[in-house]
Amino acid sequence: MVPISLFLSLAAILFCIGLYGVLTRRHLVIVLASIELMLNSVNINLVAFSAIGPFANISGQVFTLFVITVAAAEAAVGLAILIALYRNRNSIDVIKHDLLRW
Amino acid sequence: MNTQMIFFIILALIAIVCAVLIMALERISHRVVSMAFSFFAVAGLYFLLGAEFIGIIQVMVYVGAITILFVFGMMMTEHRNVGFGPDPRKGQQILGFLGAATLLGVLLYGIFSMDLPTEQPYVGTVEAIGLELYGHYFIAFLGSGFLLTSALIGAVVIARKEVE
Amino acid sequence: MMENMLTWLVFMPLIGVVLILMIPKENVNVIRSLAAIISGVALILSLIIWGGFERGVSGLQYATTTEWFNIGFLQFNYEIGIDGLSMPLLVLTTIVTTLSIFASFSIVKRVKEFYVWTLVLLTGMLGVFVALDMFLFFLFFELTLIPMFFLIGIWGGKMKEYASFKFLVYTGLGSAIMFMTFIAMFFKSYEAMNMQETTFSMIRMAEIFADPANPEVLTGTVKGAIFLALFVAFAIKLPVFPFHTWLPNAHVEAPTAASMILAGVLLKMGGYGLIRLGFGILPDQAARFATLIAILGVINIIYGALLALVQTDLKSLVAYSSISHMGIVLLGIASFTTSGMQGAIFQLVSHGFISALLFFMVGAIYERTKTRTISELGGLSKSVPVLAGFMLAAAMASVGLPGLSGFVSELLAFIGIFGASESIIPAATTIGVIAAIGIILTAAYLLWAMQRTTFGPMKEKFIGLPDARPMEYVPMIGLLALSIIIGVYPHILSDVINTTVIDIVSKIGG
Amino acid sequence: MIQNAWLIPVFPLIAFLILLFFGRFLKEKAAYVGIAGLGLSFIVSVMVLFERIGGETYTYVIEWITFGESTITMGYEVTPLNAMMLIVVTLVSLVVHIFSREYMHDDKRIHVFYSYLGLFSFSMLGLVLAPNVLQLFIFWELVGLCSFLLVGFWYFKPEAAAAAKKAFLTTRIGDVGLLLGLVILFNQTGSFDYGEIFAAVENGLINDTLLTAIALLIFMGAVGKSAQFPLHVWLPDAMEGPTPVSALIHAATMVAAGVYLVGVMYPLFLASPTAMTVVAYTGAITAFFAATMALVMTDIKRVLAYSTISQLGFMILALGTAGYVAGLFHLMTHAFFKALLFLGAGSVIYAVHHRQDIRDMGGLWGKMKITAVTFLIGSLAIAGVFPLAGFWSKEEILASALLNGDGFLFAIALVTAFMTAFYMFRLFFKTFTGEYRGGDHDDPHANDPGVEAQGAASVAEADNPRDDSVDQDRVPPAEDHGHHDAPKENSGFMTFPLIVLASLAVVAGFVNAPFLGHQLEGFLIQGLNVGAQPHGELWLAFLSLAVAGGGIALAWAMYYKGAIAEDFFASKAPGVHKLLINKYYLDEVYVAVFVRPTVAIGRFFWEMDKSIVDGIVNLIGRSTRGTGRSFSRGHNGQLQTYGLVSILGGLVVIALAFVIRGYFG
Repeated sequence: MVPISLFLSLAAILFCIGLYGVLTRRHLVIVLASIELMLNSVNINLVAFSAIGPFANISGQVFTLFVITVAAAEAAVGLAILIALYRNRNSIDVIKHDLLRW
Repeated sequence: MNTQMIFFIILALIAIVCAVLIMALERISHRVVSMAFSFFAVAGLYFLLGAEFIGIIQVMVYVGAITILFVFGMMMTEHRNVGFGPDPRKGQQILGFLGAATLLGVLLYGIFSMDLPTEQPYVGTVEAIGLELYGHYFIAFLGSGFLLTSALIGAVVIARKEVE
Repeated sequence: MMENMLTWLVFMPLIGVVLILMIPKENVNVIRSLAAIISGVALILSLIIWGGFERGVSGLQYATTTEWFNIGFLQFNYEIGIDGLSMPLLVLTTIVTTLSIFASFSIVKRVKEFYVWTLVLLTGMLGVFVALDMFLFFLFFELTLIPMFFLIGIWGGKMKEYASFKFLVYTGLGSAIMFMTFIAMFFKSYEAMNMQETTFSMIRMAEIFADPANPEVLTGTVKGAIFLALFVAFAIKLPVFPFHTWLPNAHVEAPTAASMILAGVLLKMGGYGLIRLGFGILPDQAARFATLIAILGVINIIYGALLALVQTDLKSLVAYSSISHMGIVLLGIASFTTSGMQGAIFQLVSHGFISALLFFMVGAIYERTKTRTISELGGLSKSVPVLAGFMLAAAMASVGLPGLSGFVSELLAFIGIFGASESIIPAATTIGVIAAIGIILTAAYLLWAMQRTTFGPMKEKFIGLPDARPMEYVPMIGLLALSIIIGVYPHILSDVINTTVIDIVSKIGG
Repeated sequence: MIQNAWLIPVFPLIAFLILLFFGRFLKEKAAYVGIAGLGLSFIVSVMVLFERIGGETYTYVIEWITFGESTITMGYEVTPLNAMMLIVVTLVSLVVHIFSREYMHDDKRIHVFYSYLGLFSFSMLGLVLAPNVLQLFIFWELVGLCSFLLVGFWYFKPEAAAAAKKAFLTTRIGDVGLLLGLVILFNQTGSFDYGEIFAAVENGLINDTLLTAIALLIFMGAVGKSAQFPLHVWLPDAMEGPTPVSALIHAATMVAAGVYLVGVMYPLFLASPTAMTVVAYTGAITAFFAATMALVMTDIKRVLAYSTISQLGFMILALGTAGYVAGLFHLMTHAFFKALLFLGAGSVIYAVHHRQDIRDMGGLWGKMKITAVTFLIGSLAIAGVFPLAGFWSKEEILASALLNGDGFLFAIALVTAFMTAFYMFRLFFKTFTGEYRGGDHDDPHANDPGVEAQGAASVAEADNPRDDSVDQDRVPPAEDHGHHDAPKENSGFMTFPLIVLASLAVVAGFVNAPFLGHQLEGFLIQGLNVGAQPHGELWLAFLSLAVAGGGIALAWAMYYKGAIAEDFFASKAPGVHKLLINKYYLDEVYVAVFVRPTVAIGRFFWEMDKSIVDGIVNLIGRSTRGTGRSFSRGHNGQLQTYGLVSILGGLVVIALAFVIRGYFG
């Protein structure tokens, strides 16, 4: 029997790798991929708690489904934006997109 | 050290290594492939936890749909360019790493300092999921349906070439 | 109708704003005449109020109180009314605004907006003078800020952005201080009444501060701090040295009509607030700080005059002269005598007319000669005799020539300061004598300016300039005539003011 | 009619208003409007005077302003003194109006000129009729305004503009003193009314120090207005105005207002011996200094201006030495003969085509008989020759100076009387006798600094501006009455006033002649407590005559006979001469001591205002904006940086939770 803390640790590691990617990668596709990774780590948590958590029940799995749905939608819209952005500004380097500047 | 543990370690290593490779590999296409493997490993973990339905969904959506989407996204943009040259934001890299590492430390500390009793795995059947989904979470289910629809239309509208 | 007269007067300009907004912006002449009509109606209303104002009666007139809204235990009332202090200022406001609308007919840029802002400003100014609820007072006070900001910022001169922002931020700071003080007063009075009563009413507040149920709360320190904060808030508006530096910028950059309103009415709100709130609610503290106020008044007089003496720009000379003249107001109110207080109110009114006229003249001359630099002007008596004549008359009024309104206020203020009781201002005579030097300096800078602008040989480039247009006669004659009327027969003003002045002064047994 | 005394100032006011609004359509006819207004005023004044001689003081007032319990009233009052003044003012003003009809007729702005004259007459008469000292002050300032306007009438001449400003400013200094005096007085007595003030003074309600201070402050006003030392500097410059104005305002009426003020406030002055002494010495010093400067001036109007200052000094001296009637008597006689002299000068100036330098004149006796004779009468009157007006009044002044017991004052008065006779006849001889020196228009003194003294070599800096400039408004004289024409007598408009004034200069003295029983004195002091009036003995009259005769004789010897060289004194004491020509350098001293430092202080404050006061304001603004800008540097638009910052911030929060609350452990 694998203890739940290992699942949680794995999720934490994946989450932090994803976070690191979001914060430092310059390729917009990779940034999006990192976000998916982070969502995934959340899913691991949900499923782990649903299966072997202190109050294990089915809700965690249902929520995982929702998260996956959202992730799919997010990936679709995100990539669409990415393509539009690339068409307009001819780059997908994060550094070059700083329109939020003051 | 039972079988489950061995499987867990193998799958976890695959997931972590592939995740690291997403960050570390040079070619963008390699990275996407690495991402697919990472997702695949996670699906394996779901099976390990007895959540077969979620595992299958994970394989279908992540490994199948989303990865394909990424490949399209990659192909329609700068997939030939390997890198953007040296990063001008040295501090960003270091601080990003430090921040993520510290967070990881905090999380691990939190996880291992928690007292979580390990119980018999609860096996969630598809039936149970179906009952919850179409019962208690029905509104949320409808909502996610709307979300997907609008995301579909939205993605089309956004990505479409602007015509005069 | 009669009892709601003040409300009609205050919100009439807003009706005008709505009407103007409905007119397409191309119809500039319709907009101009509509604005003139609206302000004219406001003027007539204010004159009816003036006529119906009972002389010799103490207390408020035309007073109305209605519940407005409440938040928890905070009760906000719509409480308005006038007395001898606000009555003249109300008429001053409508007159100066009406005449400045006439003076602004030459504006061609964004006409519609200009009159919308001017009318909003009119509502704000009128509201300040009638509001008796502190919250309402603050709202109207703020309402004057924004239109003036746009008037300077859009229709101003070269440095309009700097000037308008400085105006907004600086006087906005004053408003912020005022607001904080109001809140402090509110809670202190709440506490002083043993948490039994909440009020924003100035009248009630004065009663509470004079006779609190729990005197421990309102110690000298607390009241002193409140008074000083109020003083600073209004000193910025008046303006008092060293808070005056926004004024020259704002005046120099503002368009003529805005300068007229700014000098004619907006500055008066500072003096009015000081008397109404500072002296009305905290007379004992006002007496305590009377020496400080008198000294600041003298500094204002001398400092403003000295600075005016060395100005090279005619408009900034007039602006600094405003600072100098506002010193008289401080001097008058600090004396705590009926004559001094009345002199201060006279000065508010009279300076309203005179400075508006001066700014109008400077504007009219600038419009023709395209310069305000004193050394570049000259011989205007020859090229534009009518304008030069009115300019000279305005300067003389500003100098304080008897027969014009400025003299009456100076005389009363000086009688006041020399008659001030020893216990209130210890060295009143010295202060008065130093202030008198200001009169000489005033004559010096204005005559010097007149000598260099209207007198002297005619400059070649000014030959053939058009003299006053018919429309320009309206503000010129109107303002000068009012100054003469008040100067020749001040009784028409003093019988309105006197009772209120006696009330204010009697509060400290003076 | 005495109830209708208010009509007297109103007629000129109406004339002023008519000319103000319709003047430009009337052109030259404007003169008749003014003359008519003044004529009516004069008639009413005469009637009022006659009624007053046998009647009572009449007062009418209305409420002017109320503050607290105090009320200030305004109205009019006819007392003996102002009944006399009414006659003087309306008469002189009337003749000046008539004179100006001719003198100003080639000026395009003649209607403006007449409207100013009307306003002036109104103000001066209002001043005279004032029932209280505040109203007096109000009109006092208004006459100052008119003086300013009229001195600056030819405003396009820079000198005129400067002179107008100087006149207004200098008198303003005195006026501020006066205003302060009045304000303090009001606070002491609670009223501006003469009666109440004097009652308070008599009852000792005001302590002595304050009383002296008040008297001196009020006297400051008189010093400014009556051009007494040290505020006399404006009057000579005021000669830039048209000559009739000089005659009316700067000789006969307005400048006498200072003397009149001391006269109406006399009980106050009498109550303070210190103030009286100051008054007497100021008068004496002024009389002497002004006379010394009159000795060397070459501009005909400036000689007369200094003479006016000197004579006003005499009046002040008389008042300061308890000679109430003497001073006011001299005020009246002086008004007549000085107006005569100025108008005579005007007539001469007009005849010699607007030149004023007496070195360009000469030999006019034969050419303009009426002017010359009347001018001679005026000169004799001012010199104090029996039986002309000046003799009687000057003798009384000498008497009051002598009987006051201060030998110094008497000596100064005598010396000044001598100088008066000398400079007047120097002027007379230089102008009317000898050869005409102004025939060729090429200015014979073009390169001369404008000073008579050939002996004094270094007078280049002397400012004695000669004004040959042709006014812009003025049709060049050549076109109207022939520029190169020899001087000739002017028309009746100009000679009639001269004759009227000359006859008055002859007879006016008799109203207070001792052998007729001091009629004026009896009239003026009724109902007033001004002490016994000093009267000289017969020897004093002879002494006075001798002094006058001596002065005339010396002038005759120097400028007519040539027995003594004209530059005799100048060459003997060039330093003194230079000092006199430059008016004791007072103007320069004032500029250096008052004007420059004030402007310098103003500059300093301005710099301070810009750098420190406004600097602090801008510094606050700038530092706020700088802080904001430095923070906004972090907002570089990089989404990843924002994310990083929020992660780090979250970590900091967690760290704080660890440290402070000890969570997770």
